[in-house]
Amino acid sequence: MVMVVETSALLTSYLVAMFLPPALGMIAGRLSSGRVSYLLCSFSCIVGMMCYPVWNAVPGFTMTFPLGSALGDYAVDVDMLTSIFVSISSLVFLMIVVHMSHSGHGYRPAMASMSCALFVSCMLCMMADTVVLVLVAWEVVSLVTFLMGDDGGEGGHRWRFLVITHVGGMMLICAFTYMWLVSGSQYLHDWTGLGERMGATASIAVILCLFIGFGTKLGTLPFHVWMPDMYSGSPTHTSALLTTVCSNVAVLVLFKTVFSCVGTTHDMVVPGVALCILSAATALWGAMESMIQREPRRILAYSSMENMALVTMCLSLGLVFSDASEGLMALVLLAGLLHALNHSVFKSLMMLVVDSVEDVTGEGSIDRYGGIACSMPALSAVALVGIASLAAVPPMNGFVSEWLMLQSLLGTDVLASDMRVLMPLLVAMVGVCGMVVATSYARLYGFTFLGRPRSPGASEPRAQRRGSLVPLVVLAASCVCMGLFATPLMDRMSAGVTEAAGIHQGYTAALSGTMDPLVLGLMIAGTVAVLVAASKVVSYGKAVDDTWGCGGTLDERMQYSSEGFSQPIVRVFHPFYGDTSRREGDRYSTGFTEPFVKYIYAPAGRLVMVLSERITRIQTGNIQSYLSYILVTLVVALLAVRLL
Amino acid sequence: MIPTVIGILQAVALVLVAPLVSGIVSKTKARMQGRGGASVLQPYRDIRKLLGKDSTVSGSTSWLFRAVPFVCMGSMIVLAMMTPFIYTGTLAPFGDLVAVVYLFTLYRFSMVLGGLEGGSAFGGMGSSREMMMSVLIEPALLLAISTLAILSGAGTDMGDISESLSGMGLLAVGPALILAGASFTITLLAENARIPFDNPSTHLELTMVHEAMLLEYSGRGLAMMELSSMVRLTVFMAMLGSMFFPWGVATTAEPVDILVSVAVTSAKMLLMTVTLAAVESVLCKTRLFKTPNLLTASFMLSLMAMMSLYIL
Amino acid sequence: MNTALTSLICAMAASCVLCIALRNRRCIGTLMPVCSIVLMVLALNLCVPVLGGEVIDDGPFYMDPLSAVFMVLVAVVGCMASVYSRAYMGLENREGVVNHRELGQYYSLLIVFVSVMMLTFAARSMAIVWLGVGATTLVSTFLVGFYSREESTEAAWKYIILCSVGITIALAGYTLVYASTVGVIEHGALDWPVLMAHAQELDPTMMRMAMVLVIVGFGTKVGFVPMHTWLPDAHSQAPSPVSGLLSAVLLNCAMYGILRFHAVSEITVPGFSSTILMAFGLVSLAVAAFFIASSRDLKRMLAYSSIENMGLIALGFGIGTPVAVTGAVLQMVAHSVTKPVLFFSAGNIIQSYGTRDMSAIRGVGRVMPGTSWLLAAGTLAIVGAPPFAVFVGELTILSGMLGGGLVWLAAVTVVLLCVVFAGFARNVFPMLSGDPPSDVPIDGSFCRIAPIAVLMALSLSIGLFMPEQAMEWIGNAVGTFTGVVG
Amino acid sequence: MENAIIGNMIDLCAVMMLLTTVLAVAMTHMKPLIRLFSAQSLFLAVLALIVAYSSGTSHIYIMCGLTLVLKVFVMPRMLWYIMDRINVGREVGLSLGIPGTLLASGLMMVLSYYITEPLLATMHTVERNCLALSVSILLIGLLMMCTRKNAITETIGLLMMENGLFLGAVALSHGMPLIVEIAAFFDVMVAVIIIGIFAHRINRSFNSVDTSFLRRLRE
Repeated sequence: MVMVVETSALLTSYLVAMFLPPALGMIAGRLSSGRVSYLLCSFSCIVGMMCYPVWNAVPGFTMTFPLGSALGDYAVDVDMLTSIFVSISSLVFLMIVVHMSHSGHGYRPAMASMSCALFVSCMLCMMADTVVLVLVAWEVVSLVTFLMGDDGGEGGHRWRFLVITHVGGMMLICAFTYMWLVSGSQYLHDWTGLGERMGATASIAVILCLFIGFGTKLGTLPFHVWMPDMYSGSPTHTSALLTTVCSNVAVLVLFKTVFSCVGTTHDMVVPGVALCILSAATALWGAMESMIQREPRRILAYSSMENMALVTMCLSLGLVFSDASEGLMALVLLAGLLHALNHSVFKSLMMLVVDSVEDVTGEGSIDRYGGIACSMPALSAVALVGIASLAAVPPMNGFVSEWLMLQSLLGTDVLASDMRVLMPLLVAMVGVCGMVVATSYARLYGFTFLGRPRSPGASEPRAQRRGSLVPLVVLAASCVCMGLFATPLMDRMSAGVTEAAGIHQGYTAALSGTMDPLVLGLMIAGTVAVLVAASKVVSYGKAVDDTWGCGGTLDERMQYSSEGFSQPIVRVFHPFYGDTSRREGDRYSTGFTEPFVKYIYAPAGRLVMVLSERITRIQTGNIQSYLSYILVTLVVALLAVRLL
Repeated sequence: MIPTVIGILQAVALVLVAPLVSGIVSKTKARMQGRGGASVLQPYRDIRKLLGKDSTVSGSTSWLFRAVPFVCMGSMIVLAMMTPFIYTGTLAPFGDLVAVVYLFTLYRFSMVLGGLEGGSAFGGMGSSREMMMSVLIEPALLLAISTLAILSGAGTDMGDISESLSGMGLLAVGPALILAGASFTITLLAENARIPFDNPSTHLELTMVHEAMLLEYSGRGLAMMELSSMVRLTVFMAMLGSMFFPWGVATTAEPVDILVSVAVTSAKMLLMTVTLAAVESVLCKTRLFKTPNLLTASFMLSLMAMMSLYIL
Repeated sequence: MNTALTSLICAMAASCVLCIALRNRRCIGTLMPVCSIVLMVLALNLCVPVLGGEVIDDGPFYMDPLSAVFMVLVAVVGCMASVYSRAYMGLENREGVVNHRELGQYYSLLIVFVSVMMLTFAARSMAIVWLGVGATTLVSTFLVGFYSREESTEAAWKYIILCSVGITIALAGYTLVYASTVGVIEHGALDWPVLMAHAQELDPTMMRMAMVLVIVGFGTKVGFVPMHTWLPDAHSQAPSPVSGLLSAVLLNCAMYGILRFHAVSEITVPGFSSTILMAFGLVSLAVAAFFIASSRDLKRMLAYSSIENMGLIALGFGIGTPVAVTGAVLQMVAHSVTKPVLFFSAGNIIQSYGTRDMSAIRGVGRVMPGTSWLLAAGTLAIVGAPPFAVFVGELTILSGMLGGGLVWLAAVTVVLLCVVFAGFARNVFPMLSGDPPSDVPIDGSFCRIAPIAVLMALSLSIGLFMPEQAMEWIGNAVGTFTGVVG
Repeated sequence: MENAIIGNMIDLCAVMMLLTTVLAVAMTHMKPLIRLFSAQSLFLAVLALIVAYSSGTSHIYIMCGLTLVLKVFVMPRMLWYIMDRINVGREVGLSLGIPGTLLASGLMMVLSYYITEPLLATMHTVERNCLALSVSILLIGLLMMCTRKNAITETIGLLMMENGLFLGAVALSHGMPLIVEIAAFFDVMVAVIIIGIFAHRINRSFNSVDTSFLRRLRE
């Protein structure tokens, strides 16, 4: 009894420590120009990072809040997987907030209080145990990111984001409401295996709604169009939070609802394959698009789209495998969730790097950077870690999750033969995507940090604020650590996955290869270290000279341009990209318009407007016609009553 | 203990034999062109010479430029440890075929970044073309090796695949293996910047890919870059010889087996080297934008290999 | 007689008389809001026990939880509108748009308007309800046509003609209902409790026709498409406090008239009037969604949004399951609380910018940050984004649809709600950002913001935290409705 | 016998009301239109008197008196007064020609009979006719409002609708409760006054009471 009291007291104080400071921070936005809010938010982030240990220490991490809403209670229920997600997301959040408070943009009170709000809503959404909390928290995440996207401009990108995520939100509302009705309980923990009660058709519909609903936030085709504009139009920290923490929320809740609530009692192969193809197409699209963007944040936006598509691909493969092999299902789900976590770490690192670069140079296009590695070696080093993780180069963390993904794809001989055909295609897709994004990241890094400075801003970068490198270093270290010590992390997550999805086998059952990321990483590092050490032993002369310029002198305009860099791939894949040449006056350049905007969104918008104009004509302004509407309605209604 | 020693020895052997392979290719090519050619040991001499020289670096480069050769060399050495060459018991329980493919990515990635360092048009051009080709090479490579993994049914460990395939005997020879082998051969040429994809012996800006990225390196850096690319060629050959056609490779650490394996592997390597030289002499370098045709063919071959495995 | 009721009615009479008598004094600007606050307090005093389940059946008065919900809304929104009027009209007066005499007229009309609406909900006889609805039209016509501009005269004209026709048609419905009670009910044939008690015995054929007339008639006043045509004109031309009041509570008045008969007719002819309500609801929702998307005039857009919300409410009542009806009541409460936020903040903006054309308004966030935040929050609230009140209503109505097996209806509704969202987002958000014109006066007086903020806070708290008690009240209101229907 | 006579007389009055309505639709000038409205109201009053006499319901007498005073005398005077004040043209302002409107009115009548047919099973002949006539007057009144542009004409249309409604009320159920009737009268009175005020305003603004000028608010 005493134990129970203590447990609940611990939980209460933990949750209070997690949510009260940011709640105060929301209000205290203007105090000391936001510093107070930042501090409070950082404190809670640290508390949030301890979620996993607390979960370990406390059996049954559940709590119902004393306040209820019209639709039911607010309650949280943290399982193992959730606690891991909360911990890592909190870490990422903390780093972004710390960087935000140190960034050159100075303290922005509104941003401070809104990041508090975002923290609260993201964490609540991950931990939520009741329908209303999930939905409210989820939509508040959208709203807050929408507000944080304000960069003082016209804000077209923001409302596009808001509308698209609202469409997704509506789908989620429908799905959750339906499940609520079927289950008769507002508590998500009562929903386990709800699919059995819902029937096959309803389950499939709900799963599709969930995937597409969360997919709007993750950039699933064709709902990705807000991403590049939002990421490039908003303050970088907003984009960073959006692509990391918010995506984590989406992935986790999607996973929990699909695999824990709906479950896979019915045959999910067909919807799984459909979603898988959609995700694969999204991944390819994102990879290809990121190749030809010029703004670093757009590159990262499309890369987020690609990464998140890989995650949703894994989750949908989880559906496909659900019948055939539990081990494989555990493996592929683990791959997806781990990739989401890894992505949040390296993508936040890259976003912060981009912010720092933009900050010190005052430029916003990779064609105007260059040579920053010389002037800021430390920044370039952490950036390299981030880029390497993004490109899934061993021994970084990105590699581990891609390795798991490929492992799961290679173990697919358990499937029925007609589904097996899909797998080579997916392997090929992962390979192509991986290389295209690697090209894209090489381009991003190369043109940002290497070569000669291409603009005055890049040649004389401003000094960075003191301390702003710290979060970058921490994140870079996390990238390396999560890569090296992936096995323990995988084991814990796998326990969480199997627990949540009701799988009886661990991922190791399906793992056909032997690989130890730690040893591999150490081998690489060791070999390189030995080589370096060996070269130090025998010293030799070094001279510094100009780059060979075929006899002339080179200036910065003679470097390869970023457009030129991607040109060969654009030419090879020209049917995909279409005509990219643009002519402005007597200058030619390359440009790209989103075909989804051109062929889907714009016509849909026009259709609505045309319909609106047609309908608007009934408002003629003439009272006689208004009266005749009443007359006609009355007569028609009376006649209908008479006839029916 | 003994297997580990043999594993280390075969990795060392692989690295050491790499210049020789290059030398033999050059010599054979020269003979085919009716020239005497340099000695087969010339690459060793080149590397020794380069290692002893001072290096000159461009003023516009950063620390990364100097780090790249080490990373390239390091990744190739690690790769050498993972490749079954003479003996299937590699040092690679820490890595598998996926890791191999991604190690190639690491190598290429760092080389490309090194190429972008100099700030001249050449480096960028080389990097750009390299990436263009790799977009098609890499998936083909992944698929080809994956086909082997599935064909052998021995998981994704390179040594196990090799061992299992050699144990299967002629049963393993089927459409999947042939198609995957063909694909891998094309990949080998493309990956190692051989004709018809690239000309390793030219410095003409319109034709070169790989060399353009190395243009700014000198001295010790260049030595490591050259050596690592030689190792890469040898690793590919070793993979082709010991994984796609693994018969004769030692599956146990018995001295007899090892000796037999050394002999067989040497013969295989020699055959492949001469064939490579012959191919390079017969074919000519294609236009850059023609290369995707062949690369796509390789990609399709490997895809078909994997498909045939699933369907048949 | 119930003391709370008596005191409320006395207070109403007193404040009306007082305001009319003192209309030319300067103090009217303070007096009227004070009166409305007193009325609100008394109304709450009356309604809280009623919401708790106590039914007042007292001579000509009858109040059950359903009417109490309506009355509370009138009281609260009316009070806020009066307080806001003080700021709004004060500014109009200072700028010379209205003179003192008109100001006095405005306030006295406003208090009469609010009182009449309150009285309507306390009536026992449906005839009084009809009279109340008619009287609100008459009073509010002057408020709609308050600015003697050509457009406001036009709006007022359309308003009174169309609504008079509407209530005449409704009265025809009454005649039929009454005719069907001949021989069934001896006394008090149009009293709602009596009608409910005898609903089983009424003539179904007569009732069907009567319901058509009542729904079309009162529907004109509610703003069902295609009888809604007066609504955007009136809402856009009235002074903003009045627009808020019209949209938030006047439409409810007419809805109340329909609902009472709906409850009766659902017993007499089950499923008949609910079908009509659903049809009108869906059509209103659909058409209004497209109107919103293409609106250029800020207040007209808000007016169309009222039509859309009324459509949704009608859908909820039409579905008729307890969940759906709860949703409809919640939606009505939410709409009444949220819509004035929008109209009032629109009022601030329009006063400052001097235009209602949304494409001409830019940079509100810079010039009037308070209003801008409230408008943004109100916009999100009205389109049903959590955590605001409308979200709760919409979600409950949706779950009513899904629970009632009306999946296609739910799908169509969701699509239309998305169109509404997109329309609002497209129109409102550009106004808030950007560069404001140079000549916009920066005016942030307390009274201009405070009532809006109060309503917004109310909307937020309904959305986020609903005390058990309040939920029980809503449940009681629904119970008086579905208790007999289901 | 007596019942039959009374029934006939009620029928007659109702038909006369319809006739005046149809005639009103056919009018092109204001003066006869207002007279026709008076006549219609007069028939309503007579009908109410007969019903009151035959059924012995006392409050219908009150209604009869109110109709007589308000609708036969006061309202027409008021309309005259308004017309004088605002000095409108004497035309009713057609937006649909007389023949067209008449045809439409005929259609409305047919419709009314058709619509009310299911209700008739339980009724006497007199009531049957009155119900159908009441609905048709209602609809024709509305039709008149739809097709006439003059503000005053619209008002008359509204009043005629109201008359039709009272016809129904009196004939079907021997009147509504007194309070309803008084309320309705009151409402109509005030409505007409307010409409008058606004007609005046319209005239001031547009120098005409032709409502087709009121087309500024549209979208």
